[in-house]
Amino acid sequence: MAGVDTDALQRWLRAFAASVAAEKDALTGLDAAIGDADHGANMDRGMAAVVAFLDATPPADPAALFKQTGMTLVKSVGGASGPLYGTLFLRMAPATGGAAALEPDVFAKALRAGLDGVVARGKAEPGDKTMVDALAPALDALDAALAAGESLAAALRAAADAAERGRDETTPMLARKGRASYLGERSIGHQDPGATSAALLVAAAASAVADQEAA
Amino acid sequence: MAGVDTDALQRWLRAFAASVAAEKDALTGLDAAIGDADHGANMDRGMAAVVAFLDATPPADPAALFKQTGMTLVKSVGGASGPLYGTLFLRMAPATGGAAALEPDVFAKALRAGLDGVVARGKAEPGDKTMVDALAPALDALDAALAAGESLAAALRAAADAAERGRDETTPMLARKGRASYLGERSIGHQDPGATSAALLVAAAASAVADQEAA
Amino acid sequence: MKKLLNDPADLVAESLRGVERAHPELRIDHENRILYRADAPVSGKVGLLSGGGSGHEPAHAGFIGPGMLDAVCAGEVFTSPVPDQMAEATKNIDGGAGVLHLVWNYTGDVMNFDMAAELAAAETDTEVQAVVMNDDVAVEDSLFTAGRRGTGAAIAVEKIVGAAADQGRSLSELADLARRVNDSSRSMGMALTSCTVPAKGTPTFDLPEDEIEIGIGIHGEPGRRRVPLTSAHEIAQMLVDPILADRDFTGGEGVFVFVNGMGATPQLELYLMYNEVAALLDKAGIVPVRSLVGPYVTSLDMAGCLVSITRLDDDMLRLWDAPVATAGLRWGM
Amino acid sequence: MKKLLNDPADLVAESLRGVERAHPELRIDHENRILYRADAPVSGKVGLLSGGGSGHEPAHAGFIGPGMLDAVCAGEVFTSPVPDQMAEATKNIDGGAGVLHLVWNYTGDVMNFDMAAELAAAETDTEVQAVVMNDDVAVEDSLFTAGRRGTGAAIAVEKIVGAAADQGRSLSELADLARRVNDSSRSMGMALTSCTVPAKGTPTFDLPEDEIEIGIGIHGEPGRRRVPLTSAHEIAQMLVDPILADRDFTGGEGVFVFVNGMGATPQLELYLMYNEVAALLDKAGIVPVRSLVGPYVTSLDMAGCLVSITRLDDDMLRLWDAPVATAGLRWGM
Ligand SMILES: Nc1ncnc2c1ncn2[C@@H]1O[C@H](COP(=O)(O)OP(=O)(O)O)[C@@H](O)[C@H]1O
Ligand SMILES: Nc1ncnc2c1ncn2[C@@H]1O[C@H](COP(=O)(O)OP(=O)(O)O)[C@@H](O)[C@H]1O
Ligand SMILES: [Mg+2]
Ligand SMILES: [Mg+2]
Ligand SMILES: [Mg+2]
Ligand SMILES: [Mg+2]
Repeated sequence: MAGVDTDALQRWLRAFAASVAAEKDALTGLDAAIGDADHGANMDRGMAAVVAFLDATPPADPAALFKQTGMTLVKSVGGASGPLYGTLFLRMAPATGGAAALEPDVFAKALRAGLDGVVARGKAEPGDKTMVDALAPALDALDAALAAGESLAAALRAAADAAERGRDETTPMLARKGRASYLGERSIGHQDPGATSAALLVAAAASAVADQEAA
Repeated sequence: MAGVDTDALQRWLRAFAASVAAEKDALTGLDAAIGDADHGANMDRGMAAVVAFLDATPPADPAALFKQTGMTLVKSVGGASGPLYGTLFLRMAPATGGAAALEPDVFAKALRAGLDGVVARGKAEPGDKTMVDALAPALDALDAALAAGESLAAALRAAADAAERGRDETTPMLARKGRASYLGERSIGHQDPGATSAALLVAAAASAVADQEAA
Repeated sequence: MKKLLNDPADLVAESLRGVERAHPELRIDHENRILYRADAPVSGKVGLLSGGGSGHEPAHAGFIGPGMLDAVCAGEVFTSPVPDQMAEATKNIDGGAGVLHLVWNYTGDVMNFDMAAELAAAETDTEVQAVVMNDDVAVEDSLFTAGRRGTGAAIAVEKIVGAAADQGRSLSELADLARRVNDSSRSMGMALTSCTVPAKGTPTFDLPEDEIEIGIGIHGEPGRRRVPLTSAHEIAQMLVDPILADRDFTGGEGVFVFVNGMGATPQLELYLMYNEVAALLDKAGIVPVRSLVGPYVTSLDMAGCLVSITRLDDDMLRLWDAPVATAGLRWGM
Repeated sequence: MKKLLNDPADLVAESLRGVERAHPELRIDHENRILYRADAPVSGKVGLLSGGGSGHEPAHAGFIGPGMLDAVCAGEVFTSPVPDQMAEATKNIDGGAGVLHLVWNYTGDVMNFDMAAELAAAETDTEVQAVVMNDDVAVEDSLFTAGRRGTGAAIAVEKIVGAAADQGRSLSELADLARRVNDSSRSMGMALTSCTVPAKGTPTFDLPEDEIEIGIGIHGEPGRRRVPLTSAHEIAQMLVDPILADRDFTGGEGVFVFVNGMGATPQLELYLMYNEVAALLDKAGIVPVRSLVGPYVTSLDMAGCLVSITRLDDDMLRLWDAPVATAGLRWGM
């Protein structure tokens, strides 16, 4: 394949927007248990805004797409997830090196830069019961699969699986960051909403790239 | 018999207090449907205060007993029922003519003076769905039975029956006085709380005098 | 019943203790349940007395102070206070210019205030006048009933007459002004939920999730009719239409618009209602010049709102703007 | 869900329209959801900016005006506003003496305000400082978490710093004062019921009729623990004890005591709670000298209360008493 191009990235974001819309109530429900019952509404508002700008002014290259997505999320989401998801995409932009299509390792490095941004902004460590617990294992799996010579599609599939495992593993965790941390012990036994949306993000990437390869 | 003496009147008031206490929630429940859910609490507070003064300073004669009862009700009940029941007793006092024991016709006249006071204070007419709809037929029945030569006990029994019928007849009425009148047509189909407590008052009189005659 | 209380029987007494601790500018006679501004009687000024059942906070105690009331009598929850309280308060706020009773129109309140005036006349030489406030258009056939309820208009009446009393106006001038403000006011309320009277412990009425009551009063009583739950936009119409049908509100200096929360409705929703109400007034050529949005005359924990509109002449407008310093309304001092 | 609204998605926008109609003394940028005092920027004065999610009314818009804030940014219900709003507001309230961000300590609010400060630094030469308010003692292990929540203390901080800003104090003096008032404040809240976020449409958590939540925040989140429903007397202890255990409140000029209603709890109950709280402070030798009782920092339609205590030094006390003219707090002007 010729790398992940702007079209594939658009498909990624649209697929993510669609799954967030479909899972909106479920995400809010998870947030009701250990937060303030708005994560679904927040992510849906943000991704609807992203889809709107994709429709209106299709970005020229991956860097523009990431930057515009990040800015849109920062501007429209608010709460904790807005700056975090926003930073993720904002940090991916410079990591593309201006390429029109991202080679697998460039895509993986861009994602890694995004995750680093999330950690720099939110100071969460793995095990704190946040979106990082889905994102970090996903990117580790992605790197490992690519290093082992797998295709990007296969590697993203592995990443999506790892994200889902990471998401599931948030359930027994005691929250140490974000709103859920206020609950102390009572945060145990609930799946983290942000890890859940993050797993949807990685799954959407896997399906968008699989589509591109199939095409 | 030697007329209704202060002891018998005390028994009347204590019996009324006891039935109000027993029916407190029921009276409040009736008031919840077409009023503000306080008639039971109001009457219970008032009659508890009456019993307290009876215990503390037993009145010397019927006039003192009526006056003190009226003043206590006015002071402790509030709402619509306080001034109305208070006025009822306050107006009975002068009608006793200072007698130590009330002959049946004097007792009946005192009650009639009380009812006139209620009407003067509250301007309710029969059919307005108020306590008057229990009291007025009761006093008519009392007068008629005494005129027909019946004993006071029998006449009060007839009065109590008439009060209960009057009370029941408030159910289909459209309220034109008091809080229930705000409901318009929606007041229809509910028994009036004040007519219900008034029926208890007359029933208590019948039982107190029956006790006296039996004794 | 989930409430912050100890024994329901002590609710009013304990709450008054809290008012006393929080408001050193008030003086409270706990035995008689009378709240006074600490410097009452104000010499030369007409004393203003109101009061009513508890459960409407900040009404009534929240409106005592310079520029508003001199005292209020507190009854049990939803139960008018008694004549002895009112007579005692009347005596203690008479600064030599007489006392005006501002009475919310409920059978109990009116009868108890009447008896208080009789008592005061018998016991003192205080000159007493009374004005009954009856602004609620929900009561349609008011001639054949206990009459229209006193609801939101009391805020305008008590504020405006309070300011006029501060100016040294006479008892009959104030009574006249009170009647004019009351006559210039109309109100209509609705409930999303019933309230729970603490002594009863369960909601006064059952209201399904998809129905609301239109034409309620302030004592948790059901309204004139039950309708399906609908949008704020339509609810505003159900409240504003009967108000506008009942009186002309155009002209003068414009109107005072009061969107009152019944106790459990958040300010966020009340401002949204205000937007709807003001838009309807705009359409009718009526000009809101002053407003109040919030829980001022409540019905315990009832959710819902009451819309009250007062047409202001220039005297009333100036008096509304005059300084006031009470727990519930304060500006200019 | 029974609420006064049209489409839940429009709730905040429509409510802001109502605020605009009711408060001509405010200027509202609806596109950016920023509320300003109409005369902002005030030349030579440090601009004070706060804000946060909606659903806490009268916080935050109710505290804009002379003697308090210059602007607030409004987010969606329970969702922090975004950096663009904050940066835009910062620019527009800079009267030449810089801008102080008063940030309620929530991950989202802190991150968004951080990004706003970065944006403002990049785009303008406005000097910006930020103080994070974190008074909630319910969060015990604050070092290993998002830290203590900002709850009731904001009222004291915003009022006191607002008055100091009016006096012309410098940005760093004000930041320092804000930190000191925050450090002098502790809070603890409880819920009788959950609230219902309009976009969700059902209560955030289920709470049986006989249980309450202790240690809640202001976003409808469950508390630290669930206990059986008990008396106001015992609830007051559960709130006051951890506050007093966390800080010394004796000495100084005494304390400001704030009994805040969460939205659906009647004033009658709040004053009863105030009585309980003040009695506990008496016993601990702590002297309440100022108080506030009512719904000021709400959580939509949640029933419950939050107790907040601030130890005042003489500077703070004087500043608390200074004139303020906002929709939510007003005296002296
Ligand atoms: N410091 C943090 N670092 C990383 N992720 C975080 C952090 N704080 C919160 N989150 C994530 O954000 C999610 C909550 O997002 P959302 O509900 O939209 O915002 P808010 O908590 O402001 O209401 C959490 O489930 C968690 O995964
Ligand atoms: N004008 C009136 N005349 C006679 N009785 C009345 C009048 N108004 C109300 N009542 C009676 O009072 C009863 C209500 O009493 P209560 O609930 O104690 O007072 P309130 O209506 O002030 O809450 C009604 O059921 C009715 O019987
Ligand atoms: Mg959330
Ligand atoms: Mg009643
Ligand atoms: Mg009553
Ligand atoms: Mg949130």
